[in-house]
Amino acid sequence: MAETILVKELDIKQLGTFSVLYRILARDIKVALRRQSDVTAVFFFFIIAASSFPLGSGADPKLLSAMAPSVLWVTALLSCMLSLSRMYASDHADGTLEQIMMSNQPTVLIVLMKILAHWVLSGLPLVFVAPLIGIQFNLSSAELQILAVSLLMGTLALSLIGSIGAALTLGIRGTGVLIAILVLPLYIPVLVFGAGAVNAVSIGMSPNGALSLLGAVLAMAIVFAPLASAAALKIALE
Amino acid sequence: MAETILVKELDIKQLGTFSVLYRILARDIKVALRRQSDVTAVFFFFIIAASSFPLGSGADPKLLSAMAPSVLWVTALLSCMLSLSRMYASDHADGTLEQIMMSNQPTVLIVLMKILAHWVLSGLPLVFVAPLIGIQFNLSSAELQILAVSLLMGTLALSLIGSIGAALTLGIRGTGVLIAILVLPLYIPVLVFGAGAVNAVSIGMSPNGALSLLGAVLAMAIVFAPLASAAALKIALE
Amino acid sequence: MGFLASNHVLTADNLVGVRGERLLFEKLSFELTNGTVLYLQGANGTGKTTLLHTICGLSKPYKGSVSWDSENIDGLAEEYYRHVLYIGHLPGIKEDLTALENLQFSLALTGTQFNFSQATKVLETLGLAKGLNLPTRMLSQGQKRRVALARLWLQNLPLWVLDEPFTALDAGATNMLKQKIEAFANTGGIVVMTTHQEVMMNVPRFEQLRLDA
Amino acid sequence: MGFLASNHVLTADNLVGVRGERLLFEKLSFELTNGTVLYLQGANGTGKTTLLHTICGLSKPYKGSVSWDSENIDGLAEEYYRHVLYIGHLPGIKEDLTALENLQFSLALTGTQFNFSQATKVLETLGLAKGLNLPTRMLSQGQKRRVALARLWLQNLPLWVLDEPFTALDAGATNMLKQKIEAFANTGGIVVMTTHQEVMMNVPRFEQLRLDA
Amino acid sequence: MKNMEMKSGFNWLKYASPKTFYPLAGKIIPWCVVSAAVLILYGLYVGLFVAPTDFQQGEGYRIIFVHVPAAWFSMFLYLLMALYAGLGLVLNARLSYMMASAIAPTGAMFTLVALVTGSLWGKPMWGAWWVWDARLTSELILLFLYIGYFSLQAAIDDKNRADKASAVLALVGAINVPIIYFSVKWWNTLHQGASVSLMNAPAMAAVMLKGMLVMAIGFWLYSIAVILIRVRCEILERDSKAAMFRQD
Ligand code: HEM
Ligand SMILES: Nc1ncnc2c1ncn2[C@@H]1O[C@H](COP(=O)(O)OP(=O)(O)OP(=O)(O)O)[C@@H](O)[C@H]1O
Ligand SMILES: Nc1ncnc2c1ncn2[C@@H]1O[C@H](COP(=O)(O)OP(=O)(O)OP(=O)(O)O)[C@@H](O)[C@H]1O
Ligand SMILES: [Mg+2]
Ligand SMILES: [Mg+2]
Repeated sequence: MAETILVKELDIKQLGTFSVLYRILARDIKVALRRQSDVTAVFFFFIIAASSFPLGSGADPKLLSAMAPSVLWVTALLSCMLSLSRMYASDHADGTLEQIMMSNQPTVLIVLMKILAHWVLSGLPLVFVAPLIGIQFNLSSAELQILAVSLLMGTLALSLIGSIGAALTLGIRGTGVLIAILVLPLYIPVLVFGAGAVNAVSIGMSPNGALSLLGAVLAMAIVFAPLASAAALKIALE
Repeated sequence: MAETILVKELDIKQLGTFSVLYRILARDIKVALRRQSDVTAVFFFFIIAASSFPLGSGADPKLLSAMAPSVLWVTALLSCMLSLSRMYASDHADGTLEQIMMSNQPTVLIVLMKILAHWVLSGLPLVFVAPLIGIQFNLSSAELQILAVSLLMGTLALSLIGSIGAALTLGIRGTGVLIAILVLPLYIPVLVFGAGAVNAVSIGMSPNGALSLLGAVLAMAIVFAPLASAAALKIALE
Repeated sequence: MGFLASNHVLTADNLVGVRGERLLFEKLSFELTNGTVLYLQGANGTGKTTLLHTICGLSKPYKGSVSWDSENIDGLAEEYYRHVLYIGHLPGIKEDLTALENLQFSLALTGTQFNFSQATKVLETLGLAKGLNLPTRMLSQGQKRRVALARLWLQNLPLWVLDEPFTALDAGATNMLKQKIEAFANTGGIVVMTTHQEVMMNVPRFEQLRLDA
Repeated sequence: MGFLASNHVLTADNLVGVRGERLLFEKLSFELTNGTVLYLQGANGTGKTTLLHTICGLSKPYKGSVSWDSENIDGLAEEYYRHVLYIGHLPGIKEDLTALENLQFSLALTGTQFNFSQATKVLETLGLAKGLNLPTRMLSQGQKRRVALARLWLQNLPLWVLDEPFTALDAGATNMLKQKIEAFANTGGIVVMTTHQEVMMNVPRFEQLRLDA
Repeated sequence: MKNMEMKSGFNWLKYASPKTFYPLAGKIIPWCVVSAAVLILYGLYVGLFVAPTDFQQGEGYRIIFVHVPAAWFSMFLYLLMALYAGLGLVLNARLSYMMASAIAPTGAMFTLVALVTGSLWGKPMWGAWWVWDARLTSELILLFLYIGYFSLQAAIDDKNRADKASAVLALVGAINVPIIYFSVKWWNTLHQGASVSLMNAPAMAAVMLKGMLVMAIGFWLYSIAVILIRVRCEILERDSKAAMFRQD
């Protein structure tokens, strides 16, 4: 074989915190885009699942538009949740997680990047399709608008909170369903305020109260979820 | 170390087809019971997801009982689907699937056993809880009865059809959501007839038509799903 | 000759192996009879695993055929698998089950009755006395491999296909396995195996095949 | 002495290792300075992997402590990881990414800038010229290991912790890796490693530690 | 004996090899493109200018000339795709798989066109973009089946495996299409169909029928052209990859 390369011949530069974090975000998104199916999948799951509710309940348009806020919000929540198991599992299975925990950057920051990547890939797209599906359920344009706003804030909170569940269930078989159980109760405030905002508009009230409570939940999640996830990851590796 | 044992000293007996198939069923159930979380998980997912619909849609009892058949059936469908990725994935990851394909029994029969195990662990429990949840949604006792019957037949069909999706997506990342996309359109007839039977009772009609169509779908699934799954598994291993 | 009721032949006829769009081996033919160990050699990525999969019927060859007792294995299907014991890169054990439970299942798949006391004895011989009732996830890398390899001591099949069986084994276990393979070939078994370690086996026929270009 | 700006010491002080309810090692103390290779030996399941995890701070020791330059690694956290390169049983590569993309990410985690042409050169040296742009899932077992090991050629960290680095490598690759480890120790690096193969290394200080009872 | 028959009897198998298929397809494509363009333009002319205005629906109904043929082809192409997929599995013919995967995008495109034109038409007709009617719903699910087919193919790197796995899916989906169609119809018995009372005026119907048939044949030729072009690209791509590997 060929000659050995010595480190001293190499030109090695150090990266700053920012570049390291950027790399982590970029890699997660790249992996997902590489298999385009992953990105499109959450998206289509949302569309397909939301469309199957009318199939289960004859086609009464009044019933449909009354069901719509809860159906769309619960479906968004389930779609985000479905993709949670992907958040750390593959890094754990192939040993990358050990590398991540042994990185020279604080684990909390790295975790935050992974959460952001998850949101960009699975939460954000829903903000854009949900209104389209809303049209099928005969929602008014005011309702559609608040639906999008509440999902924008809500899905980020879902990714943050979900990350804790994903980290806690790492390395455990049948993870998908177990995460669901851990995470669904934590998701309830997000659901109540998110769907609540849309319901408020439907009955002609102001959505501002529900939205600001949703904002408060989001703020708390931003502060605590990365800490809790980092701790859970450390435990999972021991 | 110790002495080598020769095969000729051993007392080796052959097993019949039936015992082999029984072992496969027994093992899958044993693995699941060993980590109890798996069995209870589908169960709790169903309960939590079904209960979150009322949270998303203020508490109007009329709306709730009108939503109930579709919500309960769609949730049952999603719970069964969530546990699909577990069906063959762990056998694939640890090499057991190669052993299964190299068994001296026809792959179709082995696949059928694995499907049965999946149904016993994830479909069957729903038949028992769904009526309990139905009470929360104000369903009448006639509706509850048909709900249970339609779920009994329907969940078996879901496990059968789902097996095809699980086998096709084997060894692919982000499987959970991909399975969902492949399988949900195939689930639609089961959903339409299953929820249709309950809806028929709600409006005072006979559910027999829907149930017998559900039976026909089930019969087709029993014939074709194991064949398709076995073919898909073979392809996944190549 | 030995414990096998009858004589067997494994034949490869003009095999061509392709992975992705890459040609790995071409016009590969051989015939293995009772007592032969075929030792596949070759650098990483030259197609050893691919060839073993082909011999097991897990992948179809691009061209050519594999026969068992002069019948194409495609046609034989389960009939062929009544004769083959394959242990690949992956150990094929469930981490949630104990060593004994894992063996019971593996044996059932090839239709062999599980005998609790025999299996216990074999696992003890293999140095797993302490781990018998632990879920295998609590075993070390090498101990997991030993559980997978225990099948070699418990089944009576005439063809063994082994992909790097010595991986993760310490010196003691390596030695036991080597002796086991020799004993098997001496009683008429056929073995196809790969390994990156140097091996020399004391068997009726020892054939080497290099897959390097 | 060598390329390292400063001298380092890795100290283990009275380590006790317990897995499940089983005592693996006890009162283990050592001190490794620049140029030392510590070669951990022991049968399967004697605690080699457990000890390496402890040295990396991935598991906490039951008792005792590990220090780097006389500071407990618990307190150092990321500061310590700026100095350690760990390659475990699992290769730590994403099967969907190519070899180059995987390396880029691994380097970023320890804060090293990725240099495309250097990485390409190293992968070519390691015999992966053909697979540079394939997702690593299409590589053979040994080729995947090579991708993981390429980090050794691309990073400049003073402590290497290697768990069975020779697994799945063919003779050529084994040899290259051995030379690389020797070169590293000779320029002042510290290495802690395990392997079931026999090794003798030509380095300033070669220490062996058996974990057998 | 069997082999002998194969050699003498089935001449068409010659065209099942990508090598002979490639130039043949190259010759067919230009003809299809030209005649598709001519027929579609003529069909649009008939639809937009020759056909008289409908007294009930005004000009809006003219969308039918695109909508109906697109809906026909969305279903027909799915079945055709499944047929090729099945042939691929049975004969293990690479060309068959390539045909199947080349048909999918066109099929999905027609499904989308039927959905979009339908809902554009639905707004003025029913006052809503979408109603959960049997026909509409089963068309939507057909789109999902196509999407499943794409997603599976995109998710598998190994071409060989992607071909076979998605072929299995296409076949299973094909069994399911009629089931969906009838299940949704059954479920929705109360709801009235979306039929338009065009057929009471026979004179008008003849023009309509002519327009739709011309459009349909145009769509058919268009599909052939696009599918063949896609298959040719696929052949080239797989060939160049193979060549790349053979070099080193
Ligand atoms: C998104 C909405 C729509 C979808 C998905 C859709 C779908 C379809 C499909 C699949 C067919 C072919 C069915 C068959 O041949 O049996 C069809 C035919 C047809 N559609 Fe639509 N459609 C939609 C909206 C509409 C609207 C709004 C109208 C007019 C009021 C309409 C009028 C027709 C007519 C006249 C035919 C031909 C009927 C026949 O040949 O039996 N469609 N549509
Ligand atoms: N899924 C796959 N798709 C495409 N190519 C593959 C795939 N798996 C393996 N290959 C390629 O096939 C070749 C042979 O792989 P194989 O696993 O048979 O090698 P091997 O001889 O067993 O190597 P090793 O000693 O590293 O185990 C490799 O060059 C690899 O790149
Ligand atoms: N998760 C776990 N829980 C409990 N015990 C464990 C766990 N993992 C390993 N063990 C036990 O700890 C002991 C040491 O395991 P370790 O992996 O450190 O061994 P090793 O020396 O690396 O062996 P090998 O050479 O096989 O890799 C083993 O006896 C094993 O049974
Ligand atoms: Mg190999
Ligand atoms: Mg170890």
